[in-house]
Amino acid sequence: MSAMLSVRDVSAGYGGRMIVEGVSLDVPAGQIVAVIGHNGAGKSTLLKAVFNLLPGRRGRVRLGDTVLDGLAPQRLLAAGLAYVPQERSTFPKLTIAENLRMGAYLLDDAALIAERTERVLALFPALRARLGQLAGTLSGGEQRMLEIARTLLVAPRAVMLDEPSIGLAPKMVDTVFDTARRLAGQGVAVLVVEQNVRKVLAAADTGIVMEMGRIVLADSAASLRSDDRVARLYLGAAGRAFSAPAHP
Amino acid sequence: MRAFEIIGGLLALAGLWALPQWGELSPYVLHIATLSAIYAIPAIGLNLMLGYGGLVSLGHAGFVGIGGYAAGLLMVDAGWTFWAALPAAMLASGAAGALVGALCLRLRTHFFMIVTLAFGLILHAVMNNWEELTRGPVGLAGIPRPEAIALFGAEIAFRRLPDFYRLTMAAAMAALAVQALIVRSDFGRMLAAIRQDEVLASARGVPVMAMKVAVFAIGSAIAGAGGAFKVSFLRVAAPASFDMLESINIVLIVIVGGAGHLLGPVLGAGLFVAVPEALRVASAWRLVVFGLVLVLLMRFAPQGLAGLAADAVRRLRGKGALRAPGHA
Amino acid sequence: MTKIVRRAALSVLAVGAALAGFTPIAAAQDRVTIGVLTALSGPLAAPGRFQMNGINLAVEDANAQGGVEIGGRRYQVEIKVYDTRGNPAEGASAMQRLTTVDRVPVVIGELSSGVAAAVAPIAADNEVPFILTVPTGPNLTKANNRWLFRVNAHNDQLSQALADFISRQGWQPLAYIAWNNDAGRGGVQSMSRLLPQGWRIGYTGFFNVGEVDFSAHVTNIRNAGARAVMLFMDEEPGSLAIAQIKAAGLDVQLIGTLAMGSDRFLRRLDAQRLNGMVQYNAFPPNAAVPRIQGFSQRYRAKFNEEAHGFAAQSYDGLMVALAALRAAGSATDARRVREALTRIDHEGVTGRLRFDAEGQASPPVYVTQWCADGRRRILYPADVVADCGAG
Amino acid sequence: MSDAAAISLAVAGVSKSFGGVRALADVSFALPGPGLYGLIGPNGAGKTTLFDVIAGRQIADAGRVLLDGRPVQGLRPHELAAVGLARTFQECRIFPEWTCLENLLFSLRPKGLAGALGRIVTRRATAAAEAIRDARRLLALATLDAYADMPASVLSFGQRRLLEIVAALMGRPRLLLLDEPAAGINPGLLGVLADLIRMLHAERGGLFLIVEHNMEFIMGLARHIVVMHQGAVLEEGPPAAIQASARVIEAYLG
Amino acid sequence: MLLAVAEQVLNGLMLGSIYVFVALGMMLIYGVMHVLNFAHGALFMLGGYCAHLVFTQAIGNYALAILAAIVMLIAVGAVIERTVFAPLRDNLRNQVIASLGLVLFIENLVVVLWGPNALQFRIETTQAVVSLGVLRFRVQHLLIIGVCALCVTALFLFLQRTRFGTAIRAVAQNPRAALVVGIDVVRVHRVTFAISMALAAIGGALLGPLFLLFPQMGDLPLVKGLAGILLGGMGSIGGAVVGGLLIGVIEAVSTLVIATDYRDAVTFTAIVLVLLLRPQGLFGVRTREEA
Repeated sequence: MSAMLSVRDVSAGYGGRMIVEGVSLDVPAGQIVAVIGHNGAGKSTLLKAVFNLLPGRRGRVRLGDTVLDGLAPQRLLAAGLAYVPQERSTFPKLTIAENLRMGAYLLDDAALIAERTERVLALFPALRARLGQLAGTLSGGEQRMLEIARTLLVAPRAVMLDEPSIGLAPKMVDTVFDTARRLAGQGVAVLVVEQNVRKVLAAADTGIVMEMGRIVLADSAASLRSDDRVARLYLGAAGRAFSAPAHP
Repeated sequence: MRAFEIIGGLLALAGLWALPQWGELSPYVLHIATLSAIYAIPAIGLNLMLGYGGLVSLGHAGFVGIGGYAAGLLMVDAGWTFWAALPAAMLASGAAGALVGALCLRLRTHFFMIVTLAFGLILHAVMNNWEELTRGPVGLAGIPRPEAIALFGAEIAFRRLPDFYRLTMAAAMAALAVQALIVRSDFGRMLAAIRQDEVLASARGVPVMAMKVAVFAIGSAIAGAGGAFKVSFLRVAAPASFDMLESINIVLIVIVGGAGHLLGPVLGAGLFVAVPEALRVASAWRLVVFGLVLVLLMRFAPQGLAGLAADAVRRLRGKGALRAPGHA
Repeated sequence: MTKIVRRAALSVLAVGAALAGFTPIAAAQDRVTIGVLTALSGPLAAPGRFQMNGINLAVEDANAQGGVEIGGRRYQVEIKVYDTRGNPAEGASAMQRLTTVDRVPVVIGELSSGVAAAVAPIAADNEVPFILTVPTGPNLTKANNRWLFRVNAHNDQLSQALADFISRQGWQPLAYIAWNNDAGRGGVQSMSRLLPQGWRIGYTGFFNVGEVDFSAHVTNIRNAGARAVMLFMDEEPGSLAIAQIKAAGLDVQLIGTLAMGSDRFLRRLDAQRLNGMVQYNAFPPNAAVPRIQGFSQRYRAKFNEEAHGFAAQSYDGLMVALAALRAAGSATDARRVREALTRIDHEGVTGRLRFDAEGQASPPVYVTQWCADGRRRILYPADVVADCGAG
Repeated sequence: MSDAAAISLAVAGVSKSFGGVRALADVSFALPGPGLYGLIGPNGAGKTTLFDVIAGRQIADAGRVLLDGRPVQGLRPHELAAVGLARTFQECRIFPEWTCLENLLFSLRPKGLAGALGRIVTRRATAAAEAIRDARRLLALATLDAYADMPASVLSFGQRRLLEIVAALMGRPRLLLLDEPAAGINPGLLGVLADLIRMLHAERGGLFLIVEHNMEFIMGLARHIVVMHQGAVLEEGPPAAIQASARVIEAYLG
Repeated sequence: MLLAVAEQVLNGLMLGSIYVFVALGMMLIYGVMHVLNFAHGALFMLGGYCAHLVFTQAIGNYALAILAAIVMLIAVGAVIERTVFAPLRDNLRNQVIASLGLVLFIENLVVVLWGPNALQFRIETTQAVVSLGVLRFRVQHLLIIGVCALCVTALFLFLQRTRFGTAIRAVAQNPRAALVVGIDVVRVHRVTFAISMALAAIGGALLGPLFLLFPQMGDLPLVKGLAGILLGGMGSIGGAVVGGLLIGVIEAVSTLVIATDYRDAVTFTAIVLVLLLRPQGLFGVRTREEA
């Protein structure tokens, strides 16, 4: 299986404390890979490490044939790797149009931008009607849409989503995962970190379980859904199931 | 370790007390030490507000000035003794602090900063312009040093520098002790709660506004005491002693010394008075160098001198467990 | 590691060497050091520059004549200059250092009356005489401080002649624009006290040091219908104030102080704008008096500008100090220097200087007026009245 | 402080706007006695705003909040805390510089300015041994016992959330407002969290009102649920009824 | 009286324009980098001195001298940004103290290099007096107001209409998100600092010829500019402009009725009152909680 996004032996942490240790994974084009795990298992840190936001990261990251190690975020984006962080990343006092324009910040070709914006708006019709509105007036779910839509303007080859469903009402959560599916449908490699295990495993092709900064289990999403351990640990079955504290 | 600190503290105290007796020590050194103590007192007041309460006031010198003028006028015009004028000065500054605090504490950080700066400017304008009361820019001259007192049969004449030095040193120590007591009291814990998270503190039942006004008043009262000592030391209360630059200097002392550290204001005041004095030989370059020293200090000792000292102590004791939380 | 240590050591040495460069290297010959307080920084640094010019010139003159002879030995004269920044506490520390570390026998200088009030008691504590050369607050020498002397005239002395002049001319209503500091407020107080009872004052406006826009005052003066405007400030804001008054087309008599003394001032303005302005002065640089002419020439030769009153006063301050040292016969005994000062009778460039019981000298005060060609005439006192070019 | 066994909360006609946007429009409901209550609704339905109004952080434009039948709208947060209200925050707030134990014990400090000024230079003798025992037990229940003496800043988000909840409970509140306690908590821990809340409620009594997005969690926990939609109450009732309500499904569950 | 008011309003607009130059520069840096730069007044002063240096020593053309001053100040600003402010990012308190250290450094360095006495910066062409009815103003007055309007318009268009300008606003609102969409945040910071320095240079070079150049000439505009920012509501360009102008006008007009020695006190009392009634400033919106 040829991977679009390939992560090898990545380790990272804050201030000398390792939170992710020696993680390797592959995301093929057109597929969704979901990373699940407890709080503090290092899922979000993994995405930040891949996107080169943490100093002192070790390991190698490749996108297609491009080696991404040591590139600044804007170079990563130019190479085709997009990242939607967990916390809000819209610009609340810019209009939606301006937010989209910022999504295409790295592009210079006006015609190309116009064409891609058109495509994106076709995909997210709800945004078209409100182009002149400030992004801050959108609901949380709509802002999440805008964030994802925005990344499409650079025509990424891979997208990383960090907890896209956090703080969203159930109805919106489904919409977000539908969007992720549509992304994959366009041939994009999608790496998603998520708390909502049930929903994300329903949408993903592959699931990866992280604990204490390492991968402990990787399998197809379908088989993980029926895995006892996963059910017990993450799908809300009863029992005192705390893993050891994340980082003492 | 506690015992080590206490013994060290006592030794330092004894050393400071005996300073005037050390051989042919120049009065200049005593003068500088006295001035440092006089700067340390309002800085301690501001440290309570800024370091422990998170209130960055840029008008502190105004409250030092209220105390200074209150004490000076009571002594010169009403013939009070220093000992009676001192508490009156603290009362005046404290009341003014409570009033100003109640007015401007509703404002958020930067707005609060600028509004306190505005109050500092207004107070300075009043000191400078209300000539009938304050004697205007030339200042209120003829303020006496504290009256001599008899202690165990020996007369302590504060007129003389060594005794005045001991008095201000004792006053600074007293302010330091009050600061330590407040910081460690229940009041101090509530203050610490406010500094960490105002919203949460309020939800936990801390009357945030009232606490802030209280700490503003206390900080101002301590500043007022500093003012009384300052005018008695200089024997003149002039508006130039309480201008905006002076307010900024006190903030500088607190932060350079290490805001939120008990000893920060003392270290800061020492540095602030001593470095420019040491640089007198540099003549016109003096303040150029001093400015550079400040920039470098902030760049390489962001926690201030007290933070630097704490780090050094921790390193000496070996591995430093956890970093002192907070105070960023 | 060693590299870092070496680099650190080198930089310490470099800084040390740099600092050492500022302190005079001790030489074989005997030296007497006079303490000087002035403002090298802060808002008073500009007048401080004139003060230092006068003092430096005095040192140069004294040493050119082989130094000063004290008790049968010749001493080279040196000065130790400390900055007070216009801050009372700074001044107090500087005075403490001069008198107890540097152990100078006499201190001269200072600009601000507020600083002087904090500094003078320290001179008294340490029993070192202190000679003021610029501050004009009348109360300074009335504080019963035996160690304080002043060579320059204070506000009441300065204002006396001009007040007479103004009242004779009938210039009322009179307006003031003054610095909101000791010089400005003190000047207004003295002048108002010395003008005849009930003299109409149309407007009094104070401005803070550093302010440069006088339009508000100009508007108010026009509204008050003032016939004359008196400016208590030094030449820098003064030039702006006059320019703004003239630009607004106000037809008023301008009245100034000695702080607006030199042709630096004139260079900022067209002579036309100054035409007719009267001012009190301690040192009319072009007067046909030998001591004045001599000083003016030496000053111009060294600094390439017209001599400033502050410079002349400060020159005299240092010369008076030297005369006292000479008379005391000691380069170290400050008590004897003080004694000598009380009896001093010095012919200075600003006039004959003797101190009264309060330590105040009474140098002559002049009233001068600017002519259309940018020169000055002397209107007062009667014995030196002179026409354009000799003021 | 009156008894936790007899507490009631009622909201009557509360409205609140921010710059023309109507966040709450005439919200009314009554929670008649102690128990576990849920408050759900889509994003932007006004749940947190309502919490802020009840807890005194926001002042309603109109309407009343009744605690034990007494109006308390307009009281400030610390005054409400004094009558037995505690809350947690959606964004999770703790005192990061203090240890977990100190975070809990702070809930017991003397409050009010008079009390504070009275203790301006004194420290209450170390907290009663009983209180410390209670605090340690709560920490153990929240699986935070290992962190009792560490600064709270070292905790992960989920752990902070647990700390926040037990710290709020430490003061034995009569009315506890929990804002999304399950957000950011591992699904695997949700059962434990629900047990913890249920147990502490059984032990200490009082009225717990819980804002939550996680349906499974809240349906299993609360005995009565209020559903908000677009700033108003859409439906009210026991979980089963809510799950069956067509209006709720239409507006929310989808 | 009406005449006097008109005169003072125009005067206030001129003074206010100077404050706007300072306020805008400080606001941009604060909004984008969260740096409260108290050295801005000293840099403003340095701009005036640089223009004077070039004008008297090199070219003698006012416009070119201003351009040269802009270039010089941008260079100085780049050094300061890289050595002081960038390393102290996210530490507002230390930045403030460091910037106060810079004030001492710059002002006293100017005293050492140029001397403490004021310099005259005379541009003959702008000394001319124009009459507006009975009122007379110097060309320089009108030049200041005009250039200020020009700069504000240009800045506004740049921020609203260009990609980089939008990126600057984006960084101000959400720097982490800016990183994610590929904006070079460091570059945005540097460009913002450069714009701010250019505004300071223009302001200093414009004020110099009207009055005098002296080492403390930036102190008052700094305080007033800061007040203007707050009056307008921190974080809004329009607010900084209106706030700065308003301060100028308030202080000029107030002198007609209140003694001038309380001029600054009056201005600041007005600000205190406004802030007490409207704590977020005239145009501010309450958004993020500031730590």
